Amino acid sequence: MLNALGIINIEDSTVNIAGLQDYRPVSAISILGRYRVIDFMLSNMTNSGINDIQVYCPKQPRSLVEHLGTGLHYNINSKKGQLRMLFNENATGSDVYNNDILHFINNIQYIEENDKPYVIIAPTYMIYKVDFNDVLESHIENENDITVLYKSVDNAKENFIGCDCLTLEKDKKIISIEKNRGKYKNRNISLEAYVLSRSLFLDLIKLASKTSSLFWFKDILNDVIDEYKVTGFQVRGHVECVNTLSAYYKASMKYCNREGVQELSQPSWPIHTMTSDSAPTIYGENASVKNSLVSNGCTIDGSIENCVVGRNVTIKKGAVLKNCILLHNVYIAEDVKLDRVVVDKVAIINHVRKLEGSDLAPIYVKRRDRI
Amino acid sequence: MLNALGIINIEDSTVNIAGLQDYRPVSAISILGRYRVIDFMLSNMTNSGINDIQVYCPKQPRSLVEHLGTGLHYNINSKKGQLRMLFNENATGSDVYNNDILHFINNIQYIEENDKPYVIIAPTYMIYKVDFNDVLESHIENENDITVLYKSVDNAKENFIGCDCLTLEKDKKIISIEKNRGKYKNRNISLEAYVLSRSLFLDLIKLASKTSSLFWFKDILNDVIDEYKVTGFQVRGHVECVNTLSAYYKASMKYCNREGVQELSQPSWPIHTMTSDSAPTIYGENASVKNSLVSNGCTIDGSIENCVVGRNVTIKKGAVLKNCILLHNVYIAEDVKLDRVVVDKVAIINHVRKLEGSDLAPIYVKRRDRI
Amino acid sequence: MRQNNMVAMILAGGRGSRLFELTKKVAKPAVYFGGKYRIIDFPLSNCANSDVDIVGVLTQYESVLLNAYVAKDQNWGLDAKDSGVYVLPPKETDDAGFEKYRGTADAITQNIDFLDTMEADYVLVLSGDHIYKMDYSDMLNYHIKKNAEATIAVLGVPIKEASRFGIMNTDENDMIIEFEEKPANPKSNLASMGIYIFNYKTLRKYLVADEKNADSEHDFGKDIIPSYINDGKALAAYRFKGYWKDVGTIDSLWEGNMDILDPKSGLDLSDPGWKIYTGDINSLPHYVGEDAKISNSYVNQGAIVDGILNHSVIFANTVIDKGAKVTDSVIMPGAKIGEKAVVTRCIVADGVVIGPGVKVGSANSENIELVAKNRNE
Amino acid sequence: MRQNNMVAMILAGGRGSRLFELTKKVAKPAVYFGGKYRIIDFPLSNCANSDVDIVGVLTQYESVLLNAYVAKDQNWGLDAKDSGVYVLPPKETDDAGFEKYRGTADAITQNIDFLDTMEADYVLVLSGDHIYKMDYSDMLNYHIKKNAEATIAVLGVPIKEASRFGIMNTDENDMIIEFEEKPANPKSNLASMGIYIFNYKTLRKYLVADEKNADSEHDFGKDIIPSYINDGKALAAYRFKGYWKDVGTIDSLWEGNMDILDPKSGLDLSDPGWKIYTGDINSLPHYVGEDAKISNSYVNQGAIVDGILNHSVIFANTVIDKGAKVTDSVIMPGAKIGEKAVVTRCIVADGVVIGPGVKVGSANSENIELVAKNRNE
Repeated sequence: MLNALGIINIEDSTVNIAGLQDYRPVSAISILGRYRVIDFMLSNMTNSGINDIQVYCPKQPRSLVEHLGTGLHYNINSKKGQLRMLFNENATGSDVYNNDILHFINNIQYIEENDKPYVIIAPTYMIYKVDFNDVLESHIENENDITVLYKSVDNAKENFIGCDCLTLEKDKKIISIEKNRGKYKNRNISLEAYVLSRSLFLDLIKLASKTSSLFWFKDILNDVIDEYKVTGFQVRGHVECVNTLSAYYKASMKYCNREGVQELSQPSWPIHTMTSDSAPTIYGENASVKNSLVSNGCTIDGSIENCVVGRNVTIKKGAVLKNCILLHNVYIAEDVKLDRVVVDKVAIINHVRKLEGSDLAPIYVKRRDRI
Repeated sequence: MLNALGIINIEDSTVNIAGLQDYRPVSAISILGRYRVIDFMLSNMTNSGINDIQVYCPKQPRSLVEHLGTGLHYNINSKKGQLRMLFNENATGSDVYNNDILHFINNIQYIEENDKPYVIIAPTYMIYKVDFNDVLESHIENENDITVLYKSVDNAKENFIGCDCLTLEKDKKIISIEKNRGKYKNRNISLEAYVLSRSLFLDLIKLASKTSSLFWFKDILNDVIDEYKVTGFQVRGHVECVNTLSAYYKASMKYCNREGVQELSQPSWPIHTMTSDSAPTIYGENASVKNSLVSNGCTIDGSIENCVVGRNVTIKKGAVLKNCILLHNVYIAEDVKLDRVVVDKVAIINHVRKLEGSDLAPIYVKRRDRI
Repeated sequence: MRQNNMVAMILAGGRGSRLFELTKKVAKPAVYFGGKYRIIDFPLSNCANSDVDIVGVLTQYESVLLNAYVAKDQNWGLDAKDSGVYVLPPKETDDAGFEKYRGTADAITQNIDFLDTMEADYVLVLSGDHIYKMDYSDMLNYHIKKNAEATIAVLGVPIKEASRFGIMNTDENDMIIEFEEKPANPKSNLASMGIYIFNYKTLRKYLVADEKNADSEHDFGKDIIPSYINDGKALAAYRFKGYWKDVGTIDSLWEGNMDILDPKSGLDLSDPGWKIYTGDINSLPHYVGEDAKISNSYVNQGAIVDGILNHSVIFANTVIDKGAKVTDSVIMPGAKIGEKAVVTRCIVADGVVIGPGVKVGSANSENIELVAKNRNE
Repeated sequence: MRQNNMVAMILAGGRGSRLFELTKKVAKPAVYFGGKYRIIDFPLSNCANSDVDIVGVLTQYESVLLNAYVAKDQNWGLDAKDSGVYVLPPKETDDAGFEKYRGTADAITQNIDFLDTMEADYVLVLSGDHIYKMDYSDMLNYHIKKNAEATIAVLGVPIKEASRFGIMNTDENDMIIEFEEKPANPKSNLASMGIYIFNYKTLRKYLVADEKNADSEHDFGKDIIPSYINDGKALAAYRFKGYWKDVGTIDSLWEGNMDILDPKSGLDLSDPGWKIYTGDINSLPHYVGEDAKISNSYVNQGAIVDGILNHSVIFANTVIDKGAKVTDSVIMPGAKIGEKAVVTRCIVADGVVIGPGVKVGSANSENIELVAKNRNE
């Protein structure tokens, strides 16, 4: 057991997955056919042995409540451990005030009463693999006050826009934090994941709340950066930031190939999720499939290429789909042609014969739409 | 399996359990030491074989989400069955609009997509035992459009204030519904629990929503009472209505005796709840206990009489409690004297030496208070 | 608390010797079926879907894996408070020796304690090795309506094949008047499916008596049912219509898998109202590569398909490499078919590796080939 | 996925014959303890609290109830995806006969398949009949730090009692150099608690060798540990401090229960950080009537107490009627003590009814009386 409280944080308004986010929080968005965005960070936590996790829920919690259940499928012991969902029960009417600090303050007793010495906080929209045992070990060894996970990237002009980036000294002490506005290629992107003692965490959220009712945790961190030993911890391997529809689209496509599949299929680091008990997928006489990830329960008799297909999708004969992401229970009628389209769940594409988006602006078809 | 969708409804503003209700919905209020109010209606449903249940959640859902989990402890099959929590995700700012109809409309797809022919709707704040198999059988045999559960009572002057009462014809057809304002002793109190076909239910909530945005389901029922065959079904046995603090207090006391305990301890009709795995209660040298219900995990060295004691309560030597209800984790220091007091969870009574309420106005001590 | 407490007892002790190497490591009920499942998922899912919440699984032969598998009762949603899947091995009792189950009836007799503990009103006896979907709650309602002491599910078989089965001869009310095991001249075409509902109270008496009967083989078909008939107990036949298959041989196991690909077979695993549940695995959706061609096939999550599939059933975590050609075959979990290998009319057992270019099976074979060992040439 | 996968194996086959009638119907590990629990809840809860997620329970004797009880792994929170409590009865294998466990080591040997399937790195061997709270993850960390092949938990006992135990003689680093079973002249006071951690890879080799050794009793203490010592394998002693009790006799079972009432005993079941979990029951809080007097007692939910309790432990669903007097006693689930009955220094077994006015036990008895049958006079 890792002796830390895991906290799954909400994200701020820099994250805006147009369309998909209208119906559920980012954490509950379907990704790669059978996962939700939150599965990656939750699996990081439970695979690291964290057994006590608080998930802060934004509005529209239904899908998240159902997906998480009591956490058995993430390997959380149902007696000794706890996957606790915390709501912003005294939310204010104006969304601008509903920041992470207000969520924490509204639930502070559950943080105060916890008995773990450390907290590990992370949002869900950054997708990567990390063993928090390594992070906590380094945090303790270096005698950090706060450890900030980051990733050095060379594509910050087009990606990670709006994310925090870190200026590091040689010993990885963080001396300043600024927003990535896409000016430079090379950046140390903050993953907004932090390790610190529970007592310092409590101090900081109280301080943030006193300082400004618009402050997020990352704002108070920036404020106190000179007062504490705040150090970066670089994550190995590949980081995807799912903060816009096109970033979501690109991230999905990145894993849609044999290397991507193998990267996520390591038996030593499973990605846990809630199963839907769908039967295997049936391919008909006329199916033609290339370079695609296909979930269970589908009936495919059309042609797909470079697609990520959710469960229980039907693709009829003559349909031709390229570079598409279909969420579950989508129905594509005969002879429909789609390219670079993201189709939300339970949508039916029947009468529209052709849709074509672009990598930067994939077309989004709404949940339960009939077009 | 009973072929009906169970719906646990929210209650309107006639229900106001002063104090307790500030911190959680009525359904999540502790009662009789180890239960929550919702346990009684949920147990009615699952003991009747209903395996598919929607719980409509008011604001502040945390405690309810934790208490219900995925429903395993209510005997809901976790694959074939479902205990689904539905939130008023597009609630309006003004509470007056957040009626049950708006909840249903905001989640109408989950009612529409259900495959059960009937719905059984009930609120939680009426506590009684009913086998819904009997109700559904009578509903079908009598060819009712809507069956309304009720109870003939002779104490409606002091109890059930604000509840609906029914005027029945001989064949139990309901010809009118009015509010109980405490004018008459004898009344047929509506338990606000209804059986009807799912399609009629859908029609009625759509009609209600069109008719007035302030309508509750019971309002539309009153509107259409002449158009449908609406029939009463009388519940046998004892009904408690927990709609005020004093009604909550009285209901608790009603069960705090050997007959009350035996009434609720029938092996054929268990009341299911979430266990907290507390150890048995330990009584010290100086304990004196009379006519009380005592939950597990307590340490009792004082004197209690006619009390309902939640789990993990500590009562020190010399304390004297009469006619009190203590929620869990309450601490009563030495020599404190209490009479007719309801103490909310985690409160500590230390410095106040004496509190005395009355049956009609028991004193309420706030959650986490230190007095 | 249910009024009609029916406890299911699945006889899962079969050695399944006609499945050869597939049952070397696991008991027959744990053998894989249908791209995703194990055979025992069918009776277990039927129980879950029929609201039969308490299931005993009677095992004996080489059953570590089977025991561990069925113990995860949440796989079938049977983990609610008063539900459960219980592994019931033959037991040592206080006064008797330690012995294995001597027959189907003895298996239940040895677990009378269990049925008493679970307060059974009815006992549903099932076999662990048949593929079918049946609502046992319908059968129970029928049993109650018929006022029967026991009800036996029967299937109409072609009369010329009837002499291969246990045949129930019934009166005009479908009450059983005679039972004939593999009759030379069958009088009826109603074959017993080995699915029984008994009133437990009466059954208990018969089992206790049967245990003491030295001449008994302790078998339901041979001993208990004939005793009921002799004693004039009301025995109802419950006619089942729908897909049912005993997958006890390599050929019939293959046929069952192929039936999924045939919409006319009546075996539909995708009905959302009657799901077949199984153990969850951690794997991505299946990945279909650049060079794949798939038609008429059934593919589970976690597979990587870069070859050519035709009329085949592919389980999880398999790899069908580039240029490999899999036709009319069943590829069980974790098997790998190398580049340009050709697999025709085979069942490739779990974990087996077929090397690049290797050919197994033949389009004209009389029987299906079971490939249970790696093949490098 | 855990890096250090430690699988617990609880030896729960004990016949517990010195508990007499209490073990007529249930195996010793299923015997009630502490107002709410069964003995086996202690090792199972220790596992859950120590993050040991996979537990095999090795049963053999009259175990229907024990098997059904431990199968509900959610009782201990061990129902997460990769967790589980697995009932492991003696098994029939493909080539060997059907035999019961011959010794503690044989019990593990017969389940090598299970340990292989669960991919154990470490095996934690536990006994199913001791009352204690221990963090096995601390013991594992110690084992790893000591670089040991096996680690044995030991308890300091008064040296004059040491000859009743298996004694570990250690060097200055607490590495075990000698093991003596019940030595006449003990050299140390470190008694084995029967709790072992083994590196599975090495243990597997020793078990396979031991199985073939005709002279072996297939016992950890008598055979496996001495072999390890002979071969110079690193064996560490892990000193345990805290409450520990073998409750193998009626007197010691009673003492264990009474220890809960004594704050000085060190047995605290109310620590929220280390709960003992057990099967949930449907019952109200306990009800204390108008005429009750309770002091120095431990009372579980579902009890109805209208009599006088003094220094006693009362389980669920018991009734202590008006005027009844229960002193220095343990009243197990469902037992009823009639009006004005007097119960002194007794264990009243579950479901037993003591009639009105009946007196059982005595304040001056040498031994605790076990009341296992109804008493009407």
